[in-house]
Amino acid sequence: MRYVLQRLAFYLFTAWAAITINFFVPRLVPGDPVQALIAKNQGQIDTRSMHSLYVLFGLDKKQGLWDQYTAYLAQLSHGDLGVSFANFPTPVLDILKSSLPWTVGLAFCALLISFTTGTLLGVLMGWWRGSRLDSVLPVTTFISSIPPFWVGALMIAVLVAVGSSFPIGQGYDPGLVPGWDGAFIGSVVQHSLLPAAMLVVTSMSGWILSMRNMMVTVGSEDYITVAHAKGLRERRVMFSYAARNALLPNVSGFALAFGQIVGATFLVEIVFSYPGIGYQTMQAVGATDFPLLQGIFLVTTMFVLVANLLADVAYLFLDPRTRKEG
Amino acid sequence: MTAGQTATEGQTVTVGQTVLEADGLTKHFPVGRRGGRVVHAVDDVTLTLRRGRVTALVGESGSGKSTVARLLAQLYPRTGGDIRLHGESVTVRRGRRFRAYARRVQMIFQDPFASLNPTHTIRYHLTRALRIHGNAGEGRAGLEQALTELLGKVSLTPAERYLDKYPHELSGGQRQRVAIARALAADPEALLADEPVSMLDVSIRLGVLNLLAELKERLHLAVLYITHDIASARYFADDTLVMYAGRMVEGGDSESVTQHPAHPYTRLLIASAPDPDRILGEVLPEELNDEDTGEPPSLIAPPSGCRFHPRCPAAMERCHDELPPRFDVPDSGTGHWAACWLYAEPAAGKEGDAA
Amino acid sequence: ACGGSSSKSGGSAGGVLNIGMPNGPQTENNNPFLGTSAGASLGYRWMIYEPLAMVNFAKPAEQPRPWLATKWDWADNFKTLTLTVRDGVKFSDGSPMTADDVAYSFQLLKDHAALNFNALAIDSVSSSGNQVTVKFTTSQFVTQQRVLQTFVVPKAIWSKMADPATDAVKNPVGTGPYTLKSFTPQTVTLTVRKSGYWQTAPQVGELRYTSYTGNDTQTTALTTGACEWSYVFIPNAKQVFAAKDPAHNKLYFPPNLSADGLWINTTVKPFDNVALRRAMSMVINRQDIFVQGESGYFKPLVDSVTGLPTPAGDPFIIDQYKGQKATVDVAGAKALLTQNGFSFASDGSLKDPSGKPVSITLTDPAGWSDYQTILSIIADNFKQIGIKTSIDKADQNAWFKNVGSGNFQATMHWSNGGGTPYDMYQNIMDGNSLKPIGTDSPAGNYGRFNDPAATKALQDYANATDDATRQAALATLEKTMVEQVPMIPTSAGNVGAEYSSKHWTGWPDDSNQYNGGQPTIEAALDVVLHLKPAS
Amino acid sequence: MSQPVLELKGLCVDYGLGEQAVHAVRDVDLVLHRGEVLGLAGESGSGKSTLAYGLTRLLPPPGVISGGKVLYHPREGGPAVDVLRMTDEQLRRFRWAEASIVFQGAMNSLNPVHRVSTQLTDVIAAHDPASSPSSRLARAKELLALVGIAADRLDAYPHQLSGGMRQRVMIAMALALEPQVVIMDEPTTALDVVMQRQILRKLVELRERLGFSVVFITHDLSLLVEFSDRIAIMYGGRIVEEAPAAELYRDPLHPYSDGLLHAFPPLRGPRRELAGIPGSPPDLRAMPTGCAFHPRCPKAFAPCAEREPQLLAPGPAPRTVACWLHTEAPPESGVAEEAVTTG
Amino acid sequence: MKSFLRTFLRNPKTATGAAILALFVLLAFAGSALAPYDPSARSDDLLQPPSGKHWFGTTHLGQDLFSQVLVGTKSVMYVGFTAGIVATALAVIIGVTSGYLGGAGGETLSALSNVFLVIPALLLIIIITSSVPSGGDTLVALVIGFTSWAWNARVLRAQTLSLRRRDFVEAARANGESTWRIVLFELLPNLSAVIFSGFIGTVVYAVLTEVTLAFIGVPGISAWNWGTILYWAQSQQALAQGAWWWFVPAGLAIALLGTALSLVNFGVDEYVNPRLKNVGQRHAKAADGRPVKLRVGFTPVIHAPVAVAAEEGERS
Ligand SMILES: Nc1ncnc2c1ncn2[C@@H]1O[C@H](COP(=O)(O)OP(=O)(O)OP(=O)(O)O)[C@@H](O)[C@H]1O
Ligand SMILES: Nc1ncnc2c1ncn2[C@@H]1O[C@H](COP(=O)(O)OP(=O)(O)OP(=O)(O)O)[C@@H](O)[C@H]1O
Ligand SMILES: [Mg+2]
Ligand SMILES: [Mg+2]
Repeated sequence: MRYVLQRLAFYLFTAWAAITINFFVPRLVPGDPVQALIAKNQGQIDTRSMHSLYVLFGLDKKQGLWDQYTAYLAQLSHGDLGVSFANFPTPVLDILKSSLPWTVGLAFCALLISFTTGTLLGVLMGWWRGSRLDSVLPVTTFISSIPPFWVGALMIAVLVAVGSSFPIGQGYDPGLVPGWDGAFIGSVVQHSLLPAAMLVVTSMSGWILSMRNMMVTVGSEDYITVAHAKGLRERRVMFSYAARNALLPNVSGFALAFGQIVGATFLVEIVFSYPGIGYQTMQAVGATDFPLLQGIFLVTTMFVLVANLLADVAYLFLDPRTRKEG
Repeated sequence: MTAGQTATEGQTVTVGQTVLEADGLTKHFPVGRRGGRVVHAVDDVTLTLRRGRVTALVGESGSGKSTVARLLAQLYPRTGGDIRLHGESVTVRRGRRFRAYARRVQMIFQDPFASLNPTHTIRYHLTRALRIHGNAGEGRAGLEQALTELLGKVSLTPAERYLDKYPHELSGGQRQRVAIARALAADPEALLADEPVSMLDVSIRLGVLNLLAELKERLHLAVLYITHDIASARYFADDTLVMYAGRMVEGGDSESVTQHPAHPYTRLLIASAPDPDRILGEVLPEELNDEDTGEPPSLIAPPSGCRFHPRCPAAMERCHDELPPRFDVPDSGTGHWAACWLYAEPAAGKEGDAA
Repeated sequence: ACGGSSSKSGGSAGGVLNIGMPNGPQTENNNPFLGTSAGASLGYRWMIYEPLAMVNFAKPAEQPRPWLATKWDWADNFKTLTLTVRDGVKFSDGSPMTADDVAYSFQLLKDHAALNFNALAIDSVSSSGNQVTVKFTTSQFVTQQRVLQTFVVPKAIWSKMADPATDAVKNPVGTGPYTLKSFTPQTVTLTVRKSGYWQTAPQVGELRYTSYTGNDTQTTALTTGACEWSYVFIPNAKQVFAAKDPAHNKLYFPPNLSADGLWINTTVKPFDNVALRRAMSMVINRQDIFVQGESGYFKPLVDSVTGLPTPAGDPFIIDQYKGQKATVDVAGAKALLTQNGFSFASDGSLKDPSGKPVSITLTDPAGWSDYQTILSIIADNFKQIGIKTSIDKADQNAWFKNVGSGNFQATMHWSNGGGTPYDMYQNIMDGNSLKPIGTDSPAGNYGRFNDPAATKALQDYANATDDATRQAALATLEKTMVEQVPMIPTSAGNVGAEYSSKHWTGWPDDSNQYNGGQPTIEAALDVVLHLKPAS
Repeated sequence: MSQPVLELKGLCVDYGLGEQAVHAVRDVDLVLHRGEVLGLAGESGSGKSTLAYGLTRLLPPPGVISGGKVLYHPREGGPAVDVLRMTDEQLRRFRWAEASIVFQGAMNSLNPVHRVSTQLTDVIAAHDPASSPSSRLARAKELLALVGIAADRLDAYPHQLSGGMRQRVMIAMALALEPQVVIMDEPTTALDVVMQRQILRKLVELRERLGFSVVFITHDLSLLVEFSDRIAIMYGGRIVEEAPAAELYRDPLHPYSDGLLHAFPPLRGPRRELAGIPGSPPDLRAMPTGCAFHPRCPKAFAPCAEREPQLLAPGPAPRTVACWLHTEAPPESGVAEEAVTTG
Repeated sequence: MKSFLRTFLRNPKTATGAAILALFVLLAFAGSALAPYDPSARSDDLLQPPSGKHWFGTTHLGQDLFSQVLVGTKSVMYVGFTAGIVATALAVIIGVTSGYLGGAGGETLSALSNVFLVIPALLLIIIITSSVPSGGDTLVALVIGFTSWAWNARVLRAQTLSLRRRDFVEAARANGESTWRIVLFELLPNLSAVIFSGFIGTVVYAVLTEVTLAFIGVPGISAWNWGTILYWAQSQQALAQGAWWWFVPAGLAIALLGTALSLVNFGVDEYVNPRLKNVGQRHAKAADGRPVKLRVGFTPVIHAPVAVAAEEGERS
């Protein structure tokens, strides 16, 4: 119990620290959202409109940074993330609600696929090390050294060049109305294939490598030999004994990767014009949209923390040795 | 056989002179995260190390032997009790005073594979040890000579063959010798040897032990020899102390303790030691006739009274409640004592000699 | 290739027109007055709400056509506007539009500065019968087109809103030919009103606005035909887009009366020297900028010495400058410089009259690749007269701040535009907007140009009561532009579009410039009403 | 003598292949009889573990078995089978059901993430898939009771048990399928003497009850002498002497056995002079010619450096030794009569 | 260290990686001198495919892409290695101290690195580089360095915690070594492989980050690096125009550098964990040339086949 409380205190502290940093850092940026909005519309919005925008965003009244900070914290405590500038007057929460599912859907599926296949491949490669499977390793290493956006852009170009009708942007076909129907889901899946494939391909080698190395390490533990000596089926030795024990570092890696989802997908979302939170971040940075940026930061921070919490819990389940504290 | 009066000519040291004393030494390790619970690793340990004598400390695994050594080396702060060097109480943690203490009291670690830094050569290890304690001599040549001398002391000759090797390039016995050499570099008066041979192979073991015995003789060192191999304690130590669950339970000269163990635990220990002669038709000692000799106790909540009482075949009412003080064991003259209620009555002779 | 599941496909009466903008996911906001709304970003606000008059953006000098107002009269030196409101116009909820609604719409702008995106200086509004009178505190000569673009919203609905400035108007009701059918962050669909539109209903049955997440997806959609109408910069558009289907894929990019160009900080030595600025203007290769920087179409070439884009600006160019083009003249520039005390070192580098070498830092935000390309070209051009040039890729926000407060040497920047050259010139050289260096100058004149004659001419132009005064003022302004080079215009702003005539015809084109083509401006309504199914 | 269960014939085990190969076990002949405890001793690196792992084919790479046979005599009678020729599936069936193995560190032999019960039952499930989970659990309880551990520890994880308990769990597990052969590789070196004796007593007792044979490996000779029936001494990958425990203790023939016995200080009786064995174990990559022990042997003489002595019976007694002191001297060297001293 | 390098370069993977890396280091220093053209200079060869004149082709402004790639190496390497050094130094200082000190100080430092792990680094980098646009490559490198040390610090802390109680550290202490000497001379050498591997990892990360930042048009990065080339290619939609040569070389250069660093890292990994060494050896050849399959749990038997009949005869 003490352990749990301690973890909780740690998470609270981290959350507070992250929120504070997330509050102050965007404000270091010079300029303001009105100018950014004008810049975005290069010449389409007149300098005359500026005043109306300042009034609109409530920026005509000056407020000290500290007051803003306390106001922000107060607002947060009510679950209110404020109103986006660039999408005025839409609440940040709404924007997050509409963009988060895309990122989580895409990145989480990709992460899951890459993690499971990578880990599985790593298990197999570590177990049957030296087999032909091992030759996959240098290839995946090479691929993972390539910037993902580059692969993405090339993929798009090749597909366009060969005249494929494969969708290469957006979240779904423009004609569809989102809903839980087959056409929409099919379209969403189809649209996410490429970006997901790219995320998977470029991140898999890490999983493979760490899992393989752990398998090799665990493979020489005595209990593996004992398991063999017990005459257990090889598959059981491989999965229930070796992989089960080798999995632990990958689990914390998974949690960490889960936390970094936004950072990791953001370029992919830009290259594939995927309407997720990474894309939204880029827009928010460009528009100096503090409320939105803060909201995004908050969400990512929560992601990392929740992911870490899950990893802690998973560790408790996976490794009985950690359970003795408590 | 005991307490050899072999003071070398020209030296003023008196063999038998007290070097290091521990009085009521206690160490509790906190466990858990900030909880009030502690491991009673060492409780009320009193011992004396004398010049030119080897004192063995035996006892089962986890009974606190290493902790005693580390306390004596001032590597752990103690929870209670006192450590006296030449009669003077010392408590040092780091800095110059710690060095001054380390110059006189050196420790040899249990595991020669772990106690040498794999990234440094033997020369580095020994040079550091010499430098720290100002025994490196004058200039390069002086250092070289000091190193050669040092390796000579532990019979690693010629020195050049070993100086520039890395620990992993040496055999276990050689490594253990380097570890001893490092301790000797400080030119200490007391040597705390924590299971110096347990990791070594049978044929190498003997060499290291003989070396220790020889060093004791030659340099008049006070040696604490920690082991759980009682037979070797019988052979190399002048005195033997027995620990059980953090407490001293018996002590005296080695021959009496090993041949006429007084405390039931010591008897169990000695009876348990493998003995090839048994197959030659000897009856099993009565301590081993019980089905199960029990598990070592928890040190977080140690048994009340005598800590051995839950496993003791001779346990009495009193053992359960009262901590036994040291009692002299009657029939052997040379300071043989046991912390056992069996010896409280003057006429406890019939229990005294079971082996 | 044309996405359409439920409705009839394009190309037949009642079919679908696919419109796209590269603006990313939208949030549901149909408030026509808010520039941040989806309606503004994608342009569909013009299909739901209508203006008082229809301006031809391709030919801004033309008189606007009556729309919700049948007649308008300016009086009191353009300080009083009397509007005659069209009869028989119904909002999409069936209620009739009255003068009251028009008056209310102006009143909204007056009451809510946040909604007044054209910063109209409204003094008072009144209505009687079908007449609405709006009084202004300043002359609206130069902003008359903006005034007439004011949306008319139903008073009955809007007056009930708690705060019209932050209301997202989930169910927009306007007089326009279309109503909102569905909204998703990616796609907004509008259907034509079944009945009650005050003029002939458009033939396009459904407008489908897709907000693409970036220029490249938008471009791909255009090239594949998934999108038929858009406004996006396509590098090498002729090859990438037009050549894909030469018969139908069209680039229509008429300029408007605004100019992009190199703004020079005229207070920084040696750029306060007119001769130097003129020489710089003489070596900038506008053709290269047009071809390489603007892909040969996007921002039309400005080569009139007055900086006015043609043909939009043709009616305003004074006789003296008619047909005078800015051409590259390196020798002339060098001669001009040497005549004015500049000298060239042996390695060809330029020295100012005080003997200091001339160097310049060009700056623009890092992410703006078109401007960055242009800066590269300009840097190369300046090398020819020995100016040492470096390019600073700034952060957008920092750049904004620096430009606004005059902390720069030269930068590519746009100018305002409007129905007359006034907006552009005022933005470039109005001494009234002059702010000291270090103070933000939101209204323009980033170059800190200060010529009282020009300032006066601007005032005269805006407030004159007669055309002769205006003409004189214009001449002064153009002369200032040519002789003092407060800014070096290189390209024009545009009101263009990429479109496909495969399914729908009737688009404006270079031979029939009945309006601009951009799907997000008022002209879009005009265009949609012109469209007919391709046979 | 009773029936053999396991016969090793000329077993050779290498680490690595070709030129690089280290011959860790060379040409070992050994017979394990039904119901006996065969002790295997020798100093560190002499190949004891390699032998144990090799005969069950559990050596990790780069270990390979480069020759010989391991004949197993099934309890039902029938022809002996060569473990080295079994297919993977046969081997899998053979393991644990016929021969189980207890490794040195119980700490590392139990999978830290599985409960004791899981680890006990999965071995039953693997060999008897038809058994019901409840019967397996019942058997697991029975097994724990056998080694004196309360049934409530079934749900414990290995880290929750003390070292001695873990070791006992391993022994219980080794007996789960009532195998014919139990191989124990230094099962007690990590334990203190009290615990060690406890466990070994249990083992001896169970052996008497269940009748399996034990191969007991350690380098602690005094332990072996006390607990085993027969002892084989290994040196440099070979067996150099094999004899009933008492005889070996009383009268070691090979100088190396003699040295080993004199390296232990005895706990009781008169203090005797300890000699130890000079020198260090041979480098398996560069084995001395002839008898591998000759560079360290106090009694080495001419033929020792040249020819390798065979493991032969020096006399009528059921014991063998590989030493020129006790066997016929090779015909080409003429110092035989001098060599034969004791018998 | 000597043995480290020796083991290191004997590994073919590492040797290849080191060779490629050496080439890039050379280009970083000599790239500008070797470039045939000024990378910014325009020419009349607009958007030309690779040719003898322009090995990698030209941009929409007629700039020589080969020269851009060559000149761009310097910035990439500079940022990568500077950030690597900064992050590694921070990781070592914070990780090792927090591991060795323990107690409240150690916990605080560990909490600090956890906070840094949680902060979305890439976004932070974008914002900071945006707000100080004049910082140039050094600022970019520093910011990357300052935001990417946390993971390594955690790894080092864990390693230090396990080393701290090792006997040789205790032995050094018992011998009278001072704390700083223990940290510098006893702990650090044992952590060197982990540190080095963390360093390589950070360099890869920094290179990818810098390229990414340049690619999305974050200012303050030197005029020419591989990311800016890609930025231009992307903003001109080079691939849509068919100008693959604009896009491919820079990306390949990044991949090559990344691969080289990963290969070097393999070597370090194998050095740190000897079990990973030679694990590839699965198909070996017996003395008589027969292939032998090495497997865990099923030791191969390689003696010559003996007739079954002979075996039967030997029974009993
Ligand atoms: N740093 C520590 N923190 C908590 N408990 C400790 C610590 N060090 C030792 N202990 C506990 O103190 C007790 C005595 O340990 P110690 O190492 O002194 O035993 P030992 O007699 O040397 O055993 P062995 O023969 O196995 O070396 C054990 O129960 C051990 O778990
Ligand atoms: N993987 C390997 N590669 C090469 N040689 C090895 C390998 N594993 C073991 N050896 C060598 O094989 C020999 C026999 O080792 P083995 O483990 O069988 O000895 P042991 O008698 O069990 O020793 P101990 O008493 O220390 O357990 C040793 O000399 C060892 O160095
Ligand atoms: Mg100890
Ligand atoms: Mg072994």
